[in-house]
Amino acid sequence: MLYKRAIPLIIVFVMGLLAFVHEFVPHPLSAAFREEMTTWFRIIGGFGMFIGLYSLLHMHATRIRRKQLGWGYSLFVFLGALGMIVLGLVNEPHGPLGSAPEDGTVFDWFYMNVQVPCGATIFSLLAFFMASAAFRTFRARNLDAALLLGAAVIVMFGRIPLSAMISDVFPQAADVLLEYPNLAAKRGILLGISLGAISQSLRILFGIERSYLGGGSE
Amino acid sequence: MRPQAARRKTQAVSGKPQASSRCYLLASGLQLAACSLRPGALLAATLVLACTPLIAAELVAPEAASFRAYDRPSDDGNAIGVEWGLAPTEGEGVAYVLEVASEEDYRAGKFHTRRVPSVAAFKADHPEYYGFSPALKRLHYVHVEPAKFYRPQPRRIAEPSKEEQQKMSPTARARVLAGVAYEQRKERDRLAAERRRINGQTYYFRLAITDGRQTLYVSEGGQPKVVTAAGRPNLFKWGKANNLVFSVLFCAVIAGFIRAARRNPNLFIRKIAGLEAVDEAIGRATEMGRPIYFVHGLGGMGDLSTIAAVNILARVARRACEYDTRVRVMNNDPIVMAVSQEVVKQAYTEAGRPDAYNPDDVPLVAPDQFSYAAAVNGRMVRERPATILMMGTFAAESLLLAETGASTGAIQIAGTDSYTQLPFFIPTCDYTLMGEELYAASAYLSREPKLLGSLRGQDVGKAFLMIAAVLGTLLATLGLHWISDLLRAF
Amino acid sequence: MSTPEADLRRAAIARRVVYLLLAVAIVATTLVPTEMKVVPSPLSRKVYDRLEAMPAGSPILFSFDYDPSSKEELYPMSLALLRHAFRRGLRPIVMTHWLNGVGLCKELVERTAKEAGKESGQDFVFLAYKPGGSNLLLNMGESLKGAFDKDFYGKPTEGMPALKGVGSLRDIPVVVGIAAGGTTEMLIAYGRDRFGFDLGAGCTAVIAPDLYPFLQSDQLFGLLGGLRGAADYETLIGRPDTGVKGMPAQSVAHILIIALVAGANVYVFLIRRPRRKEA
Amino acid sequence: MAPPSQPVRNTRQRVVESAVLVGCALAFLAACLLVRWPEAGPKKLSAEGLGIFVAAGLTLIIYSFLYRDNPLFKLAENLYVGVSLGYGAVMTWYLSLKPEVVDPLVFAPSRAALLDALAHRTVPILMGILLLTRLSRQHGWLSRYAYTIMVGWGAGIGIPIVVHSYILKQLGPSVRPLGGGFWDVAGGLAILVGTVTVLFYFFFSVEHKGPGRAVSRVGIWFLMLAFGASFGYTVMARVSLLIGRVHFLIGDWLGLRP
Repeated sequence: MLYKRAIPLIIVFVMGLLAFVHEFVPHPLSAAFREEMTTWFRIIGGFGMFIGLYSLLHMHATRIRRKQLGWGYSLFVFLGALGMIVLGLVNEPHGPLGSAPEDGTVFDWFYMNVQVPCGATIFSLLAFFMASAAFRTFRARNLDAALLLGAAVIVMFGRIPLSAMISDVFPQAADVLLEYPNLAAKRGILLGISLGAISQSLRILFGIERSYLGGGSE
Repeated sequence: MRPQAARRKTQAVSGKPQASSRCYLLASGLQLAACSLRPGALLAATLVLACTPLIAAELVAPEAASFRAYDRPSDDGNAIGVEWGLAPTEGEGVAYVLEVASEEDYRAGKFHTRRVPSVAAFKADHPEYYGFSPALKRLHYVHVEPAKFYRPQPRRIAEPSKEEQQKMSPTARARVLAGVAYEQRKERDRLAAERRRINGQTYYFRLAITDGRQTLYVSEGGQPKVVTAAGRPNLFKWGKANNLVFSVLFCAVIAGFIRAARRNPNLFIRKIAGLEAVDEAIGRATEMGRPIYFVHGLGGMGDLSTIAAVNILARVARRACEYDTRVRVMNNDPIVMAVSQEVVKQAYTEAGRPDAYNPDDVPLVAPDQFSYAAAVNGRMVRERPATILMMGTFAAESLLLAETGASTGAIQIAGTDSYTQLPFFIPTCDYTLMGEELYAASAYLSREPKLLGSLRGQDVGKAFLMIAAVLGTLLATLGLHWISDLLRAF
Repeated sequence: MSTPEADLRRAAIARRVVYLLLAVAIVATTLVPTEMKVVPSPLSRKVYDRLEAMPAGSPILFSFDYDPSSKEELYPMSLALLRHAFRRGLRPIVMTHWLNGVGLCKELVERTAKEAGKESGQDFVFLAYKPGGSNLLLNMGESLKGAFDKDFYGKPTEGMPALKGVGSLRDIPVVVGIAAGGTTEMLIAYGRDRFGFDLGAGCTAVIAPDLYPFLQSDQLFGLLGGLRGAADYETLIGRPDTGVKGMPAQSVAHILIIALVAGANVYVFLIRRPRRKEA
Repeated sequence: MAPPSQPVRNTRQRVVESAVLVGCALAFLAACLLVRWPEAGPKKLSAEGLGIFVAAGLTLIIYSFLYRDNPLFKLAENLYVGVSLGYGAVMTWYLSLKPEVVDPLVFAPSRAALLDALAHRTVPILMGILLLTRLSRQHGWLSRYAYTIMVGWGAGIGIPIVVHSYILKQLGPSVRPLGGGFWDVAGGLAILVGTVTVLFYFFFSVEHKGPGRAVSRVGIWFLMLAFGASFGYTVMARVSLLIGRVHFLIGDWLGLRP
């Protein structure tokens, strides 16, 4: 158990303490320590990316192997991913060990004409869902919801150029709403979240919070 | 440490480098607390400044004793601080010329010069190093980085010309360019080390006051006064002292409350309005004899919001089982599903009805975001539950869920820490647990020391922030910048 | 109580009518060539003024942290900012913290550089992407050429004319972060507050209200909010493009949605509810 | 990804729908040819032109979801997920793993450069490999050593940075003197009252009764106005995305825009 649980927790505490203390020390050694550590994390980050990508592909692979619901579509995920990886590594002028694929390669063509339009369009669907929800379910059921919808209308009308043509009062109303009540409430929320973040960091340092460890058996 | 003595110690010509710089700083730090509390001292200082008459033409040098040089505190040792008192004859045309020389140049009598206008460069301009005491307004101050006067010589790195590069094959060219880049990086590191070495040496300073026509040296015993200093790396940034104190105190408060919560689980937490709304909604579902839907968010078991959702689920399941109403729990994460099944089974056994538990009531509906929302919507429309509870972390799909839920006429209660989705839950749901309310509900129900302690500890932090804001504004409006200076972040 | 199937069908029809209404509103306004005068908001003007005040040849770091999902909202303002930087003769250093945004960033830089006749490595440098997020910023704060030893095209950054005099983030006077997520807060805490550069922000309209506390505390010197921010900036640099062209449709869509929300609420509270009380 | 409610489909409806689908496909092809045809006969289809057709086709397929979730939509969505995955993997290789691991070690320009790279990079590369063990069931715990260092550093450096940038710097403007004209004082007071009441709303150690209840009510009003502003801006954001896609379809694909 020692090397599976105790030592990692000690590493977290020591590393956290060093990171905390070095923030207050102006000595060149502390700047060198920070540069070395951040260089490490920059390199480890690349491996971290692969874990994310691998686990996603693994999920789709098991879905295909077990013929679970919608496995046919997972096949397309696989085809899309493997196709892009092969095209990316072919990268004819430079080859896999040259610089990244540039304009005019088939890899770039697929990015510009498949990934970009799909990504942009899927997110634009939300405009339709919002319009229908606005009509069917956004009700000023109590004072709070009424205030919310009122402020929303002021901002929505104030931020379009059309309203400025009618009179300056609308953009100014939107600005006042954003620069006073919105600013005050968002600052209150930000302070609350920050205190929460500090207490979570503290719990991690002292090993009270261990959920991030994960990684197989206890 | 005798702060008063440190200030009056006159600096001998070849005195050892300014050893008392640390205690000087300490002195000004202590003075900050002492004199700014006494408004009287503030008034006295402004009076003295106001009534210094501007003597025409005749140039007078500042007082020799006030001309001093020392290592700048709270820095990496690359700068020397030089300060001197205000001269009676200061004004637009009048400027100071600071002369800097290294060991060899000083013996050869060669000095680098730096012009400082007499209306600028006050010591009070650098609170992160020297604090806020009003005395600093009556001292001129300049940072000097010797490496800017004595630049290290960069070495030329041979680079292949454009034509040579054309002739090489791509891989050869890449290798050569990488070699050149490596050499250049080594040269850059060498120069940086060289600059640190240069900054670390001892330097000699002389000061003169001039108005274009006359130049007058600050002299002591007929000779222009020479002071020496050397930059040294320091171990603590005094400007960040408030950050350190706040961090350590706040962490101590949190740790303290967590330990207290371990000993006494029913630490006080106020009633959470949202939980009453949940109980009423369960009552309504019982009257109408229709099921309750509990919809998990997208978070995994590690997220605070999912832990909160599971704690609330435990209470809902027990209460519903007592009123003999079915609870269906919608999941999108296998681990969260397993935990939820365990929680519901345990709640049913506690309520004395272990047989009522059916694993199909806690299904894994769909893995990813939009298909999860669509699948849950399909079930909601077909089964028309009386009450829908949505707890956890939500993203864009919150709109799809809330819209369909509302259109089936069910009572909806949402609880999420995703602040971007709250604007959509509030107008569609009957009650919404906002941000930290969700964590508070979870701590209120589970009485878990980690959650309870953090919540109460954070409350102490919030209390401090509230008081600091109100008191700070009040004092600042009255002209006392004590709190504003204390909270300054450098 | 009507049968679930009837409710179902009525809801489905109502939903699709609203979808159609929105689609028609936007398509019609896009087809009809209407000009709409855009009065730039004070916050957009502050970003413009800051770039105008920079001397020619000074380096400026652009961090385009978005991916295809927010391209329609953030690409127009990024285009206007880069055009302005090249016109001012600044030395843009372009990077992104979002892996899937590298292609968009590359196309944007190459397009504006070709438009302004600028050469990579000489007048600007495209560093593209490195993982690490806040750690990458801390690394760049100590040594920019250490963090990115090569640019996107594989050329070493050491000795590159575009990076002359730029050892680390401390040597860059102005940074502009275009964010679709939380990168603005990261640029403030791990960048601006430590290395002292002036930070301007552009972001999707979803995040804009959350950044106002940082504007008042001068941690941000200006903000471009959503497509309206892009329209403001295009008007300021006098090159109307997608941002300004989108404003008529934006106005019509907003009015439609306001009508939907207000109309539905008025119908429910003033018309239907009193009748239920009488029955 | 079915839309909110899934109407039950009988055979008659299935026939109508497939007819509509074929009709739409033909209309799409006709539009593509029409757009390219009039320019002095069938011009050779450039890669860029083909790209616009594919992009327009995918955009319309995804919008078909608004009518009903259909296999074409699921196909396009999963193809998108796959292509993004592939793009992410390739770019991670070219922009991170190759320049940080392969180039300095395998293609080191000189012995000194190689030794320098080994000195600075061996430990992080080993830790990166340790990180990969997380994928295996029984060796997963080895990955903890890489995680703990990163999580420890993040938590440790996070505390002073959050205190500095999100607490002290944000408190700065809250402790400024209330000065200037009436509106400046009123504005400053409004922000102070707003911040304090919102903080009090999220305060759980005191019962919200009597004065506490009034303060938290005011806090809720400020929160509602703030969420209203976010609501309005989010509508603006989503509408802009739709406008962008419509500009693409009408402008770049059909070339109708003036």
